Amino acid sequence: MNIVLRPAAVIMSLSLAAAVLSGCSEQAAGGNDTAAGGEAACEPSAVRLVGQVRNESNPYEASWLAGGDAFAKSVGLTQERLTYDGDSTKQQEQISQILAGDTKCLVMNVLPNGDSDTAPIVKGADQAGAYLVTQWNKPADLKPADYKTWLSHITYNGVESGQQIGDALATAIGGSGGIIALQGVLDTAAAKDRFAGLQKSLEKNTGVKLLDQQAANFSRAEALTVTKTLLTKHGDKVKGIWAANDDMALGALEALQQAGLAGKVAVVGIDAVPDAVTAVKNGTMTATVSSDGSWQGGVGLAIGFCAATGKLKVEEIAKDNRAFFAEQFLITKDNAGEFAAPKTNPADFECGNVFNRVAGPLT
Amino acid sequence: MSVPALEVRGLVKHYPGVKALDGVDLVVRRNEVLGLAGENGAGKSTLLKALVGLVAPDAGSIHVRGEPVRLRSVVDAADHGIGMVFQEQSLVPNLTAAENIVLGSEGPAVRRGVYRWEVMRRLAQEQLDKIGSRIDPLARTDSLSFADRQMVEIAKVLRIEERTQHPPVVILDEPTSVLEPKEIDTLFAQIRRLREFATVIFVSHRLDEVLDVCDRVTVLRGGRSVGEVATAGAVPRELHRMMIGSTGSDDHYHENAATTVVSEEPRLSVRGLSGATFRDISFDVARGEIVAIVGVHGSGREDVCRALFGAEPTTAGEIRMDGRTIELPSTRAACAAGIGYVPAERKIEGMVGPMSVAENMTLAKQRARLAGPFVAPRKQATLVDSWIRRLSIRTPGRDTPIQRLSGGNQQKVILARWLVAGDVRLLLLDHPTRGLDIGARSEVYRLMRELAATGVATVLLGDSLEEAIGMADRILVMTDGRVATEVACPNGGKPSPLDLVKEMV
Amino acid sequence: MSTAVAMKPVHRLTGFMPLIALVALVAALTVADPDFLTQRSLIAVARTAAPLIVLAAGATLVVLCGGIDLSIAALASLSTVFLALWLPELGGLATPAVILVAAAIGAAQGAAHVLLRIPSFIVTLGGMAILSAVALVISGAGTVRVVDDSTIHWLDLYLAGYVPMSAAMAVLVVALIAVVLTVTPLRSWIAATGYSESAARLAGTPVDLVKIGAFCVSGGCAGLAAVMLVSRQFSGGPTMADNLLLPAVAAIVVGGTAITGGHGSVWRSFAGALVVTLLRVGLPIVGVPSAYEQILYGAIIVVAVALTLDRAKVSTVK
Amino acid sequence: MTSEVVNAPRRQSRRGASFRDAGPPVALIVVFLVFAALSPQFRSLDNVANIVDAAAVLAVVTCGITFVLMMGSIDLSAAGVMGASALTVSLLVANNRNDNDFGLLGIAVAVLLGCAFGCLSGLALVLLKVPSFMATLGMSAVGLGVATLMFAGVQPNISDTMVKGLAIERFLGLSYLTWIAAGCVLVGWLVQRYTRLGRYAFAIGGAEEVLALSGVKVKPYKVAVFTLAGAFYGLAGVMVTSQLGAGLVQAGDGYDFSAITAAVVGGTLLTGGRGGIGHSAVGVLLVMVLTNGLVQVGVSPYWQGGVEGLIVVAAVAAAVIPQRRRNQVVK
Repeated sequence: MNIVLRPAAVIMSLSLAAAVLSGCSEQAAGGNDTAAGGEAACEPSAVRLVGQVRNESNPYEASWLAGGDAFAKSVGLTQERLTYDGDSTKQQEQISQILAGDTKCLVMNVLPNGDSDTAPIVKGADQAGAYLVTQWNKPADLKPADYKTWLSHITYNGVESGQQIGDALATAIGGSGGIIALQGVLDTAAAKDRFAGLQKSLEKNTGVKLLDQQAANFSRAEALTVTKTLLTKHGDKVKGIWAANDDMALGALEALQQAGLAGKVAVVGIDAVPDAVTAVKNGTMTATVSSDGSWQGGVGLAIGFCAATGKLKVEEIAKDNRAFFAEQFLITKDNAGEFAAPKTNPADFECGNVFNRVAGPLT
Repeated sequence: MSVPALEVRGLVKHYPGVKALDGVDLVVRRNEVLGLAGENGAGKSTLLKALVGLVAPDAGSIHVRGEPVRLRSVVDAADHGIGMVFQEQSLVPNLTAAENIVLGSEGPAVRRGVYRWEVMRRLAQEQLDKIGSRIDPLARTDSLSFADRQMVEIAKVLRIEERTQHPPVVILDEPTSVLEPKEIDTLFAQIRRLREFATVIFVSHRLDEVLDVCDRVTVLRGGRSVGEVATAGAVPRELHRMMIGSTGSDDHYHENAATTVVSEEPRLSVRGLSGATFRDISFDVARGEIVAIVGVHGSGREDVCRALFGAEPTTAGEIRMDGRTIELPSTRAACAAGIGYVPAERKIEGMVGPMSVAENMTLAKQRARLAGPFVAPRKQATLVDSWIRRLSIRTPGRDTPIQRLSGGNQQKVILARWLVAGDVRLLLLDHPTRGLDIGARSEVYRLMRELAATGVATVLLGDSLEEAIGMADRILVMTDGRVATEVACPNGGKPSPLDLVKEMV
Repeated sequence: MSTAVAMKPVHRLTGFMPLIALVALVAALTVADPDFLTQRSLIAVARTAAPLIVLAAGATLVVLCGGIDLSIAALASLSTVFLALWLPELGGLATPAVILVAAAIGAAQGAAHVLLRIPSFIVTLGGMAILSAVALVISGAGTVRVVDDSTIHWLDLYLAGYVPMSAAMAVLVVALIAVVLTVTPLRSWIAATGYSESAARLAGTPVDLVKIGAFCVSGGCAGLAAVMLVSRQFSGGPTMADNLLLPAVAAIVVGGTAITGGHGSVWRSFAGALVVTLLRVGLPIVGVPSAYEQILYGAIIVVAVALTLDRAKVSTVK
Repeated sequence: MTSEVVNAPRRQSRRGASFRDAGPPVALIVVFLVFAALSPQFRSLDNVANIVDAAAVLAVVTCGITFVLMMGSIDLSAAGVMGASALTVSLLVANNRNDNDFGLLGIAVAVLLGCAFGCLSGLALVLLKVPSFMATLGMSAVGLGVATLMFAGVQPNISDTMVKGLAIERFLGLSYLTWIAAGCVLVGWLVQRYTRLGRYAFAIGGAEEVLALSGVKVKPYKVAVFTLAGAFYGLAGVMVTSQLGAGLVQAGDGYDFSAITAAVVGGTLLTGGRGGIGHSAVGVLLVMVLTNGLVQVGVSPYWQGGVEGLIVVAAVAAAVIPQRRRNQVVK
């Protein structure tokens, strides 16, 4: 250790001295400081497309990346796929690494892991002048309109979807009876909004009683165990199960099947993953709400691509389009067939159409 | 004359920088008990390891019943009928005695990987019967007494009989070092019984034992065999002379260096000390006095010793040092009070093997190497080097990991640990000479006398009764957790071991 | 004796193994994507690695003592929440307050381990669950935004335009720990405790205090890592650092510190943390697909440990 | 995680040993009674069956991990191996992704895949000398990667009635999976008691160097133990797939640490050489009773993890305190 120590001490004191001499700066020197900001349009072939989601091992995010690939292919590029295993720090690390490279014509379509992860991503992209579209998670006071290259934030109205399926569930159980709720990861906006939606629905449907609510962390396996436990706890009083996403709803379905209650308890979820849509179609599930992963994966890149190539002027994007709720549909047995095979429609990604699915500004 | 059971010719083994074996010759005849004597470093361990295939010799040959063999592993050696009872017991503590006995050569007790407990119990029982032991084969090994475990170990080695048609060669490496006198007697009876059907190589530091149980003794020195003695009529001093290459001093315990204890206020005064395994212990130790505590296994003397070092909780009683009552809630408090402790299990509790001689030596008295709150490398170097010289510790340097030193030198470092700050007032020595050879023992004894002369009080748990008698000014005999009696032990008026044994049981 | 002399070159080489592994990894990533080896890119790696370095450095002390601290990540998460909650009121004092509280929590776990004689694995596993729960409750299970980050913003600056302040702080912390260990008896005490606790205790080493101290430093480092994370994220969250646990342990082991205790150093963990960061960040950036990235990560980390382990010092591998 | 030398200076008294053995069952009974007193639903027969059912997968994983812990090693590969095995079995039995319908053979392949992963961990340990902590952590990442490769973006849902039936069909009020788990515990106990592999695993944790000295080649047994553990994880992956009706990459999420917790709470030492399948089974039940009980008595979801952690620490402390010694080594 002695041998190692001396140089270390030297380096330390040198770096401290350097700090005193030169002071500190906001940003690492070197590299390109040209904040692109839409001034010089990029050649379409020079654009670098990056899509970042949690992982490739769930159907929703896999379809997101597939949508991104489809768009990239349509403009003759490839999408760089990044996954961060639902690990906030890893996401930040990847972003800062990407931003440390060439950022001139960089377009990023990012799913921040949680609300707290959005700010540093935005800040980093803004400094580097990379085009950024974020989805789902964002703190309310952070607004794309305040930034030059943060083009848009796309999300679905969780309160609305939570309420929609809550209402559907209430109808399915005939307006009265006990239900249980499976919550998502407790510290995410999606989980909170959706649950707030359920509470709104409960206010309206006074006959429906929330017997219990437990977190199952958006996970199918956890939902299975939690549901089983809640079923024994509340027994026959459970008429319906409200799940904050389809994975948990599917887990709950398995639990019902194992408890011999399949078909006797109504189940609703959100996200419209293929399995859930099939279940709705078969009637084993009551309802889900669409959120179109492949469209999200494609459109985020498309907005960025259009801005980078100059076809979309950042200043000209309507304020309401800088942060918006995308259209979503309640899927019930009646319309499940239409959603059974989601396809990406290249027309959705034309520069003129990218904001076609805006359902309203973020509230 | 018949072919010897085992013969070693010109065995050579080099370790980096050391020639451990320098052409050893050894002949072991059938059905005899051969003693192997030699100081630490004489090459005994290396020779034994070569005989059981743990060390590959660089040159020379090993002949079993006249046939030259190459032993590549313990199993190989066992196939040739050679087995060893290791110095540190080699039993798996959490298996049953039966499993340990058949371990590695389960034979019919395990068929296609599946245990047949009844067969195993029977096999083990057969082995135990050979040596007349009445241990339950299905008892967990760690629930057995040390002596019983030794029996299990011998039973295990005797399993090699089943591998060859010839009488086995059983090597016993320091089997007596931790046994109580009664247990040693049992062991010797077993060895004599073994001789009926096996050949035994017996290694011990206690020359009287070697002469007692062996037919013949081969003496090793500097990696060579330097002589052979028929035990009938031989005396320890003769062996000792051959081992060290010159006439040994008669004054093994340095008795003429013993200090006269001046009666004054006692340095250590223990009153009514009680704990889990001992009750109402009271005694005094004066400045410069060496008090030995003797007793059989389970007499509680080890725990008294540890309690005095704060390593064992006490329930009642008072400890005074130089007239002041002290509390010992931790070993650290004991250190601060000027108490030093040399534990019996040197390798586990005494030294920190991978750490350097210097670090081990200064571990307890960090103050001695500090300047202000910081380690002063020069101060440490001077200090450690001076103690290496004063205690003539043989080490390549102060930065050598202590585990590379020989046992005696390790023990000296551990002793030096308490001396470096010069503030030790009471030394607790728990079997300080366990596993050391005569030369190293003698040096430890000399050191104890020197310390006593400077006024250090010593509590000694001796390795043998002779050691306790030889070193102590006073002896406490403990039985069943109590002090049974106190025997004065002045120079010229030493009690005989027999007198003490009578008190111990 | 010549033993020692003969050993030296080999010994030196194993000492530098973590560094060699680091260089090899950078080289491999550069071959895979030549753009990787740019100044900005390396600066970004340094900035990224800072919290992990600090976390790993603290936990290294616990590992050196022969224990393990599984609560560091949860404690860092909790600390981010504390910091975010306290910044508005305490301002500049929030940072030292958080570090102190985190150190106190670490010390409390150490005390539980030492006094109740529960294996550190269990204490800190339980601690991890308890701290996470506390973080969830006090944060209202949500992100706590930091509006005014002026007092921690300095951590996000660059020294002399090149060196990220957080990375400089990380180096400073590692150096500080290393220096303190070397110039005081602490290193002997920690190593002795790790190699052989009973021998250390019977040599009067304050084993209990050393262990509690190690946990305390580990906690403090978790607090500092939390400050770095908040300065980077502009918010605190109850699960923010949770995923750093296994990378931190991996960093320690990849550095060549023996998980059984005694042998190792914070410098090794420093190199280990850089290796792990490069793997976490570098592989996806140079374009390795997600599935293969995990496979490569697993394989490389095993090989890296095989390289850095000093077999002369570690007898049994469990 | 260290091996103490053969002849520990101070032996455990036999009474101390029995104390340690009695602690976890007593804790299980106490915790059960406390919850039973607090919640009438908890003590219903349905709920007890539910607890036992819910324990099935964890029990199988813990069986595997127990053997590794007995050796004094540690195994964190469960999550990855289970993910890979879950995907494998869901793609081999009747499913919505391909036309395979291998039934039992598919299950066998998944279990064998688990074996292969375990074997690799073991080889990394004995050949590369990588500590098991790291070797298995790396293997877990590899397993997840392999699983993600097989996942390829589309969730494989199984339609094989036999596999799905395992979770749904019941015998004596408990699902088939539970009986499979019980079988695994029994097999594990037999292996531990009556086979050389089990006894040697135990002995390796007790005193590895002695085995080597007695001419036992330790390495193959270490690899075999990891392989056996891998087989249990593989089977657990199949069981999760059967429960969920789909192959999930995340099938094994969290099982690694829960299984270690269960084993340790049951009285298996992380240093090896003590404990066993019986202990672990008690530990699994203790953990499941806790998880279930906290939901039944209505502890807030925010606090559940924390309360569980606290009780686990308290349970271990309660088992340890009676045999505390002043100079005891605790790692």
